[in-house]
Amino acid sequence: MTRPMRGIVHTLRDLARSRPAIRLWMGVLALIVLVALFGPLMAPQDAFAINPLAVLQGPSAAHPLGTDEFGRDLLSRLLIGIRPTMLVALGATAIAAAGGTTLGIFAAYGPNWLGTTIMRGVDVMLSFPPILLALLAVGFWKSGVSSLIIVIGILYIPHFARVAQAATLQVVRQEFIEAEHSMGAPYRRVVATGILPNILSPLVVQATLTLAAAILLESGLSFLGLGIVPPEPSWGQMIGTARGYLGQNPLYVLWPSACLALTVLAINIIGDALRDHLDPRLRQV
Amino acid sequence: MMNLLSLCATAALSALLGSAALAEGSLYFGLSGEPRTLDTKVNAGAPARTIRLAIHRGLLNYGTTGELSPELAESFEVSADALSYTFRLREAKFHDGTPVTAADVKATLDYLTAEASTATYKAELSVIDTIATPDERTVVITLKKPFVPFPHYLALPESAILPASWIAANAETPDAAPIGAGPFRFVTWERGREVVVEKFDGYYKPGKPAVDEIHYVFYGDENTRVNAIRSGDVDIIDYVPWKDAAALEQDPAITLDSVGGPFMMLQFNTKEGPFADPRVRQAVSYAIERSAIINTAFNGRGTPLWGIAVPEGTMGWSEAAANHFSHDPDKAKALLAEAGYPDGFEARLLSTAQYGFHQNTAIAVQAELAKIGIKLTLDLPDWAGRMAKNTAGDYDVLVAGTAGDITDPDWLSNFFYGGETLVRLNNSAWFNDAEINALLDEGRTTLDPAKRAEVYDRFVQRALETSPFVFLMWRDQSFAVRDTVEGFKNLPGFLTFQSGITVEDVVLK
Amino acid sequence: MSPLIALVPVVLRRLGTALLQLLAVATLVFAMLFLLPGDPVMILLGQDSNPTPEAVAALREKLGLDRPIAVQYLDWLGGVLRGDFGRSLANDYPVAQYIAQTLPRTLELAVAAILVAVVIGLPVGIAAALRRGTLADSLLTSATTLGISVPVYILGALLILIFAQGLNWLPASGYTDLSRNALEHFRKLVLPAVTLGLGLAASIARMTRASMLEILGRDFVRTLRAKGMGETQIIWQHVLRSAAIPIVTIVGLQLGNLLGGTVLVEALFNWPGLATMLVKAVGDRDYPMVQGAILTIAAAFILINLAVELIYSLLDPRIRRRRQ
Amino acid sequence: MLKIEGLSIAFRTAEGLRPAVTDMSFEIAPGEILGLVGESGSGKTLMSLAVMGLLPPNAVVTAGRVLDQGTDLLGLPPEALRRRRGAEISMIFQDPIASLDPLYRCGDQVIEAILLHEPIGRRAARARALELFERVRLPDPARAMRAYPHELSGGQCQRVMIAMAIVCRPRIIIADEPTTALDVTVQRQVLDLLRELNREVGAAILLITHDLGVIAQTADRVAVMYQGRMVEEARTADLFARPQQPYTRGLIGAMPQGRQAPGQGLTTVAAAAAGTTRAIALRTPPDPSAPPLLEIRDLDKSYRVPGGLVPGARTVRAVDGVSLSIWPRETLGLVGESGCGKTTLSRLIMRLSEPDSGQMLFAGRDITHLSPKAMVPLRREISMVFQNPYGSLNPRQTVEELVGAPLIIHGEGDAASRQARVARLVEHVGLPRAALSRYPHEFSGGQRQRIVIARALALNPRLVICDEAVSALDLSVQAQVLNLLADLQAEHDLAYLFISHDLSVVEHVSDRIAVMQKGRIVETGPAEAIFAAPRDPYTRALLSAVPRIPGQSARSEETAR
Repeated sequence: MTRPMRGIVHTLRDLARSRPAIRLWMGVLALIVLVALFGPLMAPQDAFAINPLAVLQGPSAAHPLGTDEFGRDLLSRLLIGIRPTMLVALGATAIAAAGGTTLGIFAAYGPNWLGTTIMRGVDVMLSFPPILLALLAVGFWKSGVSSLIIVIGILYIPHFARVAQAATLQVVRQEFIEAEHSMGAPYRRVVATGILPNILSPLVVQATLTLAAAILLESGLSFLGLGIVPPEPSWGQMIGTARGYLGQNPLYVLWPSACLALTVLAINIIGDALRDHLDPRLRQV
Repeated sequence: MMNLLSLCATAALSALLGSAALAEGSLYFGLSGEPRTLDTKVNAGAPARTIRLAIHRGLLNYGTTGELSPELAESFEVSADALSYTFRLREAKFHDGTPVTAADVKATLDYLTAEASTATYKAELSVIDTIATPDERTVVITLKKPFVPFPHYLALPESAILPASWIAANAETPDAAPIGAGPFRFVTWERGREVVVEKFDGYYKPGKPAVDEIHYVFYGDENTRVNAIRSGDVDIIDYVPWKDAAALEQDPAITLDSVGGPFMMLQFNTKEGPFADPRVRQAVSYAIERSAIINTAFNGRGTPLWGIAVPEGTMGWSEAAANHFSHDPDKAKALLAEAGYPDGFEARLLSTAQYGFHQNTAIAVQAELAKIGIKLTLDLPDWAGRMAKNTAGDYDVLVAGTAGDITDPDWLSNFFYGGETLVRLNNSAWFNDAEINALLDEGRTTLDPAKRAEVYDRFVQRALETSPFVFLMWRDQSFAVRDTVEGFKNLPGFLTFQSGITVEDVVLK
Repeated sequence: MSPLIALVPVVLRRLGTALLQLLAVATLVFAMLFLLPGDPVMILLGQDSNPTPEAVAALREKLGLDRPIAVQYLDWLGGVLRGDFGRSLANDYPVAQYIAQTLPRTLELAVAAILVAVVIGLPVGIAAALRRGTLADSLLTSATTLGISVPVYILGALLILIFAQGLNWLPASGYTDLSRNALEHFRKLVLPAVTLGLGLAASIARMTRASMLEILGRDFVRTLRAKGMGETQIIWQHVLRSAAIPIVTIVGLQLGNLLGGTVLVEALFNWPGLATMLVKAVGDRDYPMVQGAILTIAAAFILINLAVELIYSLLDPRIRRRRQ
Repeated sequence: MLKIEGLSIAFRTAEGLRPAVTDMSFEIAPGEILGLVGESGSGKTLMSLAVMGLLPPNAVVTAGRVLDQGTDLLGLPPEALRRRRGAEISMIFQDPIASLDPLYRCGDQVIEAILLHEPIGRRAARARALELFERVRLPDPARAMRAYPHELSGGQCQRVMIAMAIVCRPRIIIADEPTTALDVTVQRQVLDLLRELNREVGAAILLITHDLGVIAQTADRVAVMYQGRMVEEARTADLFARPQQPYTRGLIGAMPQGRQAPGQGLTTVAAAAAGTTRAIALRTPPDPSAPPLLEIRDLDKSYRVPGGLVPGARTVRAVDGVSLSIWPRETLGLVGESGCGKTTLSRLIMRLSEPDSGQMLFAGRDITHLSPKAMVPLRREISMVFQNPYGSLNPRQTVEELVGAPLIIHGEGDAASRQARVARLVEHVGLPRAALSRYPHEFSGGQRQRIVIARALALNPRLVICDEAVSALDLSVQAQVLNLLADLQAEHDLAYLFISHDLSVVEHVSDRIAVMQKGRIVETGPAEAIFAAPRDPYTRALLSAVPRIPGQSARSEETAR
């Protein structure tokens, strides 16, 4: 796996070199990741300390971004709230990528009947609206980071499976796969060295899309009260709650919304650039 | 493309016209949810009651003052032994034009108490022994044993009188189009959207109702509900979210009608874990600063409760009992230590993510109890999930918010009467205290008000000792009413959920 | 042979597959529902009282919930095959009727949203593609990226704040029957449709741009230029027609996704559609309602996808031939 | 008529202008066909696009003029230039199917071209288009009018393109590799058509190609381009008879002409520049009395082709009763046009797909139904060189990994010995040692094919199947690879199954030749015999279609000198 990782790092470096504007967004994303890693250390105050005497205040010296309905410090909650969001997004994307890629490769490289079965199953899963499936699934599991990761991860498996299947079909048609077979290479080797590294770029692009979608889905579920269990904050949940306090403290909804939109924006922009970068047709024109 | 253009044109035109009322004489009532059913015998929640109180009337109901008011019964008499009740019916008509007769009353009560009945108040009404109908307008009900709160149970919306013919036709299909003797006639129930009722000209109160029709529109989301009244989509909303109360108060076109009535409390699993010990439950009561909940989950709109949720001025209330507890973390810690938990413990707190105030109460309680070392993890399923766990006793602590059903102190039975079965919504799981059960039984059957008051004083003392609940606060319960509406009234105390009856007085300006 | 007639066997075969898919969906939903904690009976029996265990048992028997799950499933499936979706556990109302009332509203919202999306997204995408690499392109592209990055509920809340409460131009929420008051009906449709449509417009614009660029790079465009055709005619007569194929696909897919994807917007605007009904039914553990609703959504999704494929093959003569 | 003066074109890059065409000058007279020949990347297509005013946005003309009857086309406003395109200058492209709009009927596309430039009614335009379709000899012109491009063959599409190009009687026609995507017999027809029309219409044709044979057969004069510059211009016959420049000489020498003489390789550009010839190793000739290495008996393979929307699939017999034998150290050439079943046959031999019936014996052993596992050891004996050196190398692996792959798969030796062997192999095929750690995209096509050959030789096979192994390479590179293959055959006693559609190449390398048509072998025999006296009519048609360059003897004289 070190080679694909190195490949990704190289690609990102090339990308940053060829498009200066992307560097800015990579910086934004790096900052967000940094906050996700060290947010709890950066939080100026206890994000869970309730202060009934200072609820829904605007920005002040004590609370640079103001307070929420429990009088908790919004800045601290914002800094902490990114972590479950990112954990869910990354975890779900990892599950979706692993599961979907495996299924997709089997569907395209395995026997015909298996491919048909897998792709029909994928169609079935796609015909469920994701948020409703999540609604049901989160309902019978305990809500929380781990179940969200699993549920959202499973939800996006079909998307990855489709991408992986299409990409694998293209790769399998190429002569170097034929060459491997003609040398007597076992399937294991063909998948590991022939297929996987060569379908990586569409998968990376799909991963950025899934990452963004998972963040939005997590926030949507949290918005419906099915996401992260309070008092643990997450951005989506903060937005959902803050929507009710638009009248009392308009900035309350602004901070998490802006942060969320910025994160998704950064991921989407980098994803777009990656796609352009990895797709030689688009690079030429 | 054309569609969008016409949309834009529509929007622009409407902007010019402003949002005028849709039809003269129509009242739009925004409800906090869609009733699952309009079946009269089941208490299906506040929205269902609100609609049913427009369609149905009982022998008695709670009137605008909060007192029992004679409705289909002009008057009633109680025999000296309190076993026989004689009701005198007034001249009233059902919506199908037939008169309300003694036979209808008998049929209704038989229907509610039938063996297979799923009526919510079947147990209470089953105290009825016989029903006699000496003439068309007279009903004599004999009880098996004295039951002082009996008229109160008859006054509940669930005891509304139905036509005998309707019962004969629809006993098995209670969701059939309802027919009652109330001020409004049922028109349609468009699922997912609204129930429409229209003025019933044959209503027995002269000059009422003054409104041609009422649309009960369902707004499950509280923010949407508030938006609806602020933008004039509806005229009244129930269950005003506490966080929006202040803003609605400031709105010149809207009046906020608030009463203190329902209360918030914690229920406990009294069989397993630390909370089986009354001292731990008392420690919880001492540990929670009530204002922390009121100010955060209810935006300051409530009154602290430091004893048992007995309303002031009713039996069982006393200054001392009402201030039995106080915010005293040291005492709470001492009690914990006494119970064998000097360093606190971990437990589960069940609430629901579906209703903001339930969830926020849980968050505040969690924060408060953390201060004495009780670490609670929140369990926040949806309402149905919470109900299932509640009735299965699958919790350590549970946030509950409710009100008594009737204004008679017997409402306490519903909460404190113990038993071995678990299908109990409002009781702390497995709580069963013989002394409390005996006192509740005594209270029901004691005729003399002075003696009865004494019984309830003793009950309150015992309840404080055993503390199966920790009462947190009286919460304000509000309706928001646009100024075009006159005559709607939020009934005081527990009756706030029956305020829907006052739509018969509503006049639109 | 007319292409439409030639498609009949394909459609029939696809419909057969669709039925199998629906069966899988139904089974999956049924299994998930019974794993969901919560008991419909407890909810049915009322709010503020303590039902007796006998009453609980009686109601359970009456609703048939005491039977083995497999029996309940087969029973339900048999009903569905006969076109009977069963009745709501809560109030005995026919599920099919519920769906008949709510589905058109969701469809209306979805179609209106798509219209908004196409009307905004298509010109933006074309404009961006034709100005590739210019400042206008990067501005438009950034705007579309922003469009898909903002959660729909933030957008919706913002629109309510501005247009309903601030300017008081449009109602914040609700639904009025077309027959009762057409003007009011459309006034109430505007905000939810725009809220949903803006996000979609962003993805349609991106798709249009990418598709246009792809086609512009094809060999035949060079031929058209060599023929002496002007750029405008090349774009409108040839490039757009080729680019339309993937765009039609994405619009169709979005319509399919929208049927279940309106949940948040329906909640936000109190739009009494299928999604609202479904969420409520889940809350009430009203099993027949949930199954009916999800089955309907899945069926609509599959049908729309099928329709998209057919349109696709009608648009593209190559696929008409190539597909099995 | 058309006069190019000092034309220079450059690409705009981040590092500044990178010249692609430098100081090109030539002219074409009406009725004349000027062949512009050059290898890939020589700038010939860019030049033609400049004439049409269709340069890609990142290319600019840095100097020069393009004069059409005295008007500098480069200076015309876009609208004026547009009006000339199609009417006065038209163009024919390489890939005819991709060059037509897939969504419009062929007839409509031609009608559209007429209506763009002439004020006549649609009905008249339709009549004219139909007439043209007849003139370019499309079979069933009425059907072709209604057909979508994908419903016609490549050759038919090219006729449509030609019809479209001549429809407004242009004075100049630019044909950019018009026959490269076509089979040789079709190529012949298209070229004949071009010539014929040229005579009728009297246009000046600029014929751009990499194929010297096509030039020789069609052009009146030839201009040779190399690295963006024009190296030589002459009348066609003169050029082939007396090439002046070393590059031209190398190019002509690199063309396979007739049988390979023992020990004598093809001339390469480098060799021509150095004035030397390239010798190849002498090999031990095959022994026809020995048992054959590979023997194929009555092999059948058919597969189902989906029949479009119409229900029911067609069955295509891709390999139909094929019998062949290959002896050790022998080269068997398998020749046939695209879709004749050559590749299916090679896949069957490699056991990459299963035959329906028949038998295959390798070194006397029946391998027809060996299990994949039992087949593994045999894969050391047979290896394969593929057509597309871009596609047959995994782009994510280094040369060391690529060439070492067979060793790893067959568990040959330890890491150190493998490394040493890979290094030797790489050197053996003429690549520098430094190549080991690089990735395929860092190499040119010819170098990549060397990597493929190194990989094929890694396990010392006895039989190498070369499936269109040199078809994708430029002429000069093709010569190098053919020379390399010959060297390796001598050194390792290899037998080759050499599959190609290019008759000159097959003739050059093969001892014996099998001609395949529609899944069947129509003729087999020694190479000389087949080329001297083809018996089968298909073989004859094939041979007559091959473009020959005049003065074949000139080449031999040149190299012999």
